[in-house]
Amino acid sequence: MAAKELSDGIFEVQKSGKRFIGTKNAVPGSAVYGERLVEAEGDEYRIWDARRSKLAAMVLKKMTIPIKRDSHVLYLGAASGTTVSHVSDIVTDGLVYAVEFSPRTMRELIQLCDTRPNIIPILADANHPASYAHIVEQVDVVFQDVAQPNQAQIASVNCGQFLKNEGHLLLSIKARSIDTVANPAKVFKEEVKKLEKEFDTKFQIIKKQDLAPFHEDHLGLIAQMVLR
Amino acid sequence: MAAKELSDGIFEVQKSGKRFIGTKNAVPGSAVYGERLVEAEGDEYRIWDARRSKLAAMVLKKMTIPIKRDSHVLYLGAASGTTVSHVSDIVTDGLVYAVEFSPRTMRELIQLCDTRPNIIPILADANHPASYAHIVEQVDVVFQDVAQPNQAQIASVNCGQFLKNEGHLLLSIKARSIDTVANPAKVFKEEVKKLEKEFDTKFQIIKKQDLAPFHEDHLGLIAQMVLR
Amino acid sequence: MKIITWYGVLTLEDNVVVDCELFNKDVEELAEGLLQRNVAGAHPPEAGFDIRAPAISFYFVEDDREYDSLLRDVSIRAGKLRISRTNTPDMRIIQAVEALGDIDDAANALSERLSEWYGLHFPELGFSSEQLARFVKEHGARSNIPVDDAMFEKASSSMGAELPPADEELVKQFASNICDMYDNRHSIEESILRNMEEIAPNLTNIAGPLIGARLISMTGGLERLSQLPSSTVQVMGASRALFKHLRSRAPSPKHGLIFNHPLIKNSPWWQRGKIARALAAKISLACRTDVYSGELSPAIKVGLEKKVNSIKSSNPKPPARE
Amino acid sequence: MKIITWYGVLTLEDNVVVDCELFNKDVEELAEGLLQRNVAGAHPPEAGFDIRAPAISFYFVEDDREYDSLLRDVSIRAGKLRISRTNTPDMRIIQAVEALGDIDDAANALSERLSEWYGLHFPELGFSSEQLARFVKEHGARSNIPVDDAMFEKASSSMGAELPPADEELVKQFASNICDMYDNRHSIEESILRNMEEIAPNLTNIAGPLIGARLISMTGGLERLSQLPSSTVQVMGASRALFKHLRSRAPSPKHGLIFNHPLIKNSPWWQRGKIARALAAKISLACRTDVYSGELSPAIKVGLEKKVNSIKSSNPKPPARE
Repeated sequence: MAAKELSDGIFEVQKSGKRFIGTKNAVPGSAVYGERLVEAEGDEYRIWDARRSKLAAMVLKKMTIPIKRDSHVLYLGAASGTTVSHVSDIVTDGLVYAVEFSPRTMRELIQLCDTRPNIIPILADANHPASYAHIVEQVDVVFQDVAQPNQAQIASVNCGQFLKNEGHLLLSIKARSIDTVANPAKVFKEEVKKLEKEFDTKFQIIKKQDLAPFHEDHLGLIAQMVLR
Repeated sequence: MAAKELSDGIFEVQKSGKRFIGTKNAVPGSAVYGERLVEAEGDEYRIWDARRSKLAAMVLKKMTIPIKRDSHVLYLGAASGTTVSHVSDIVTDGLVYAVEFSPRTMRELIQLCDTRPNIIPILADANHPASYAHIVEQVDVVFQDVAQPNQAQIASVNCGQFLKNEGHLLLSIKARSIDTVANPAKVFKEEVKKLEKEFDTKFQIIKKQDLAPFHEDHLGLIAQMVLR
Repeated sequence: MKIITWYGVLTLEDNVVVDCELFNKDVEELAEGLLQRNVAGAHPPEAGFDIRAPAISFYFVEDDREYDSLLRDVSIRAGKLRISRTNTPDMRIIQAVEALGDIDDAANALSERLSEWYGLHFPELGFSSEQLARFVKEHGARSNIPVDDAMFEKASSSMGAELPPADEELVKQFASNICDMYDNRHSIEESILRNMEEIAPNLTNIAGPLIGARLISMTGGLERLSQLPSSTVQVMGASRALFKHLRSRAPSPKHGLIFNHPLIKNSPWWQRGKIARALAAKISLACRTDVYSGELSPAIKVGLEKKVNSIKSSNPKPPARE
Repeated sequence: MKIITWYGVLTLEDNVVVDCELFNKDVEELAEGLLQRNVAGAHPPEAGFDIRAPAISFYFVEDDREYDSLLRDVSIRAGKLRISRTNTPDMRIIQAVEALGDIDDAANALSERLSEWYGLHFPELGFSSEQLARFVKEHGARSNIPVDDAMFEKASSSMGAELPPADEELVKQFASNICDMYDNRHSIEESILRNMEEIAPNLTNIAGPLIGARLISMTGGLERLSQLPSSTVQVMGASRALFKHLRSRAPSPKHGLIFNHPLIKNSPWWQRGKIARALAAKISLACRTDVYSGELSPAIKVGLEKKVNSIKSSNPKPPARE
C-alpha cells in the first residue's frame, strides 16, 4: 500500500490493484459520510469519490488544486460537508469558512464542525456577502459549488469582498442551474466570458475542464484574481 | 348524446364534445375493469380505451374489424379479460374461446366469465393447440395478442387447427417480444413475410397498421386465411 | 466611519482603524450578537478589509490561534441557535404532510401485496386497500367468515387454495400492520387540520388543509409560499409536465397540485384551466393575508365563489371542435 | 381412429364419425375430465375437425344453445379446479418473500421520514432504521430520556426545536407503527426459513433461505427454476444490467441476486465472477435435487466449498493492470 502526494494534502492511494484519491484523515478512525478508510504507510486516508465531489473530480481531471496546507478558504455551497471535510483534512494549518443557505443542510454541517477544529459554519445566502462580512476575513482561495442561475456573479461579488489579491477561485459551474434547456457548452462559454469581462473583478483563467463522466454538464474552472 | 355503429357491435359515442369508441354493455350497470359507462339513446356503452386494448387501437386506426354479431372467436392471450369483455359485448349471438397461459391472470378472467354467458375460459399455452383441441371448435375469427418471440408461428398453428376456410386472423405483433434490440419496422416485415410464406397455412394480408401512439412498437394486422 | 465585526465595532479614519469598541468575550453573547446585533450607523466591512488584524491589535484575542478557535466556537453556537429557532410550526406541518404521503405510498404497496397474498386463498373477495386489510385482520381464513356476513356465500364457493394456520397468522399480522398505518394516517391528518387552521386559516379555508399543507411543504414554508406569483402556485406539483414543457416545448401545464381541489376536479374539463387560474390567485391572496394579519377573512372565499360562478355561467358548453 | 373431445370419445372411419362413447353429462365430472382424462389410443382432433356437430348428432346435447352453455359451465369449473390446485407451497413462499421486499421498502421510506421528522427535535441522535424507531417509540421527546441513557448528554445540549405534546404523540405512534413492521418482517422471515427447509432443503442449504426464496419468486416456482440453465440463474435479478447489455452492448452482467450471497460478498472483486459461476451451477443442481428427490444431499455443499477453495487458491492476487 503506497500513498503519493499530488498536491498539498491530496494523495493517490493504491489498494488491491486499484487507485484512489484521498486525504489524510484529521480525525483518524471515523468516516464522515460513509466513505472508506484505508491505511497506507502508517497513516489513515479517507477515500474521496469524484462522483460525489466536484473538487475530487477536478483532481482526477488533472487540474492543479491551489489549496495549501495553511490556506484560508471560503467555501460557498458547503451542503452537508462531504467535500468540506476533505478540504478540512487538507488545510491542517488553515481554516475553512463554510457557507450554506439551507438550515436543514446546515444542521448536518454543524455536526461535522463539532468534530473538526478548522471549520467555521455560516448559515447565509452566498448572494449577499455583506451579510457575513463581519465574520469572514480575507482568504487565499474561494471555492464555489452552488446551484443557482447567477453563478459567475456570485463568484465575482464574493471574490471582490473576500479574496486576497492574486488569490485563487475554484469554481464548479452547473449548466442546468443556469439554463435547463440550453446547450451546456454554450452556457459554459457565456459564464466564463462574464467572469472575464462583465464584473469589477477581473480573473485570469488558469484551467477549465468538463467534469464528465463524474458530473454531467458541469465545468470545473480554476482562475486567479488579477484585479478588483 | 349519439351513438354510431362502426361495425357489428362497435360504436362511436359522443360525450361532452369528445368522441369515444365503445361497446354496448352486455351486463348493464357494471364496469369490468374500471372503464367509464355512458348512456346514449337509451343504451349503456362501455368506453373502450385504445391505450389499453390493441383491438380498440385497430378500430381507431380505421381497420375494419371482421367480427360479427354471431362470430365464434378464438382469442389467444386473453390476459385478465379487458379486451375479451368488449369482444363478448360484440358477439351477442356468438362465443369467445379465451386462452390464457398464466394461472394468476386466469383467476381474474374466470371471475369475468362468471358474469358473462358467452366466454369459454381455457388455461393453456397457445404454443400447443393440441392441448385445447378437445374443447375449441372451428371458429370464424382468431384474435391473437401474445408477448412471445414466435408470434407468427403461434398464429399459423392455431389458424391451421381452428380457423374456418376464409376465416379471419386479427394479429397484434409486439416487436420487443420478438427482438429487444432490433428495429421494429424490420421485425414487422420479417414476421409478415413468415405469415405469408413460411408455414403450411397461407394468408392474404388485408391491412397492416402501426398502432402508435396507442401502443409503441406494435403492428396491427388483419388477414384472411386462403389455404391450410 | 464605523464598521461592525463579530467581535466589536471599529472606527475607521482614512481607512485606518483608530478605535475599537470590543464586545463581551463570551461565546453565548457573541453568538446571540451574530444573529441579531444591529449597531446604529455601523456598516459591514468593505471589500478587501482585513477583519482579523484589529482583533489582535486591540487585544480582543491574544493570537491567531485564539482568534480561530473563538470564532469557531461562536459560529457553531450561532448556527445551533438559528437552527433551533428556524423550526417553526411550518416545519412540523411539512414533516407531517410528507409523512402522510409516505404512509399513503407504503399502505398502497402493502395493500396490493396483501391482495395478492390473500388472493391465493380468497380471490373472489374483491376488496382492496383499507377495506381488505380490516377484513383480513378480522376474519383471517375464509372458514372463519360468519354465515351472516355478506361474503359468506362467495367464501363457501371460492376457488382459492387452503390457508394453513401458520400462514393465516402471518397474513393477519400483516393486515393488522396495514390497519395501524391507516389509523396512523388518520391521526396525522387530524393534526394537520388543527395546525393548519391555526397557522394558516385563510389558506386552509381556500385550498383545504391538505392541499394547503402540501403547497407549504413544496415551497418550504408559508412565508415563501406567500411570496410566489400565483402563476407558479397554479403549476406547483406539476413538475414533470413543467419539465417536459421546458425541454420539448410541449404545452405548458395547466394545473398541478391544486388540480385535486374539488372546485377543479368536479368541473367539466373546459372550465378547469380558468378555475385553476382563479383558485391560484385566491390562494396567493390567502397566504399573504395569513402572513400579514393571521386573521380569517371570509371575503376571500366569497370572492372565489363569485369568480367561479361567473366562469361557469359564461362557459356552459364545451368549445366547438374542428 | 379414436379422437377425444370434452364430451366423449369419437370413432372415425374415413374421416366420418361412426361412433361416440359419451361421457357422463355431469359438470363436475366433465370438468375433472378436462384436467386429467387420458384415453388409451385416442388423439386430439386433427386440424379442421368440427367437434361441435357430433355432440348434437349423438344427442349429448339437444342444440347449439345447450352445447354453448354446458361447455361454458364445464370450462369455468375446470379453470377453478386448476387454479385451486396450482396454489402449491411455492406460491405461498413467493407471496411471503415478496411481502418481505415490500415491507423493507416501506419500512425504509417511513424510517427516513421519521429521521427527518424527529430530526427537527433531536438532530444529534444519529440513529436510523429500526434503532431509531425503537428509540422514539420508547422515549418520545428528548426530555424523557433517562440520565443513565447513553444519549442523555447529546439530548441535553441538542440544537433541536421543542416537540409539543400533540406532536410527540403523533411521532411516537408513527415510530411504533414502524416497529411493528420490523416485527412483522421478522415473523415472515422465520416462516420463509421453515417453509424453504421443507420444500427446497438443498436450495436452502446452498443459496440460503432468502436468496433461494427470491430465486423461486423470480421464476414463478421451484420447478421452473430447476429447469433454467445455471448461466441464467447467475444473472437473475440483474435485469437492469442485463437490459443495458442487450441494448448498448455494455459488458454482460456478472452476477445478479446471488451477488448478495456471503460467499461472493466476502470475496475480493477479482474472484467474484468465478465464484458466482460455481455457485450458480450448484444452485441449479440443488434445485433439480429438490424437485426430483426432495432429500437433503450434503454432497452438493461439500462440492461447492471445494470448488470455491480451489478458485481462491488459484487466484490469490488481483490481476495486473495495464
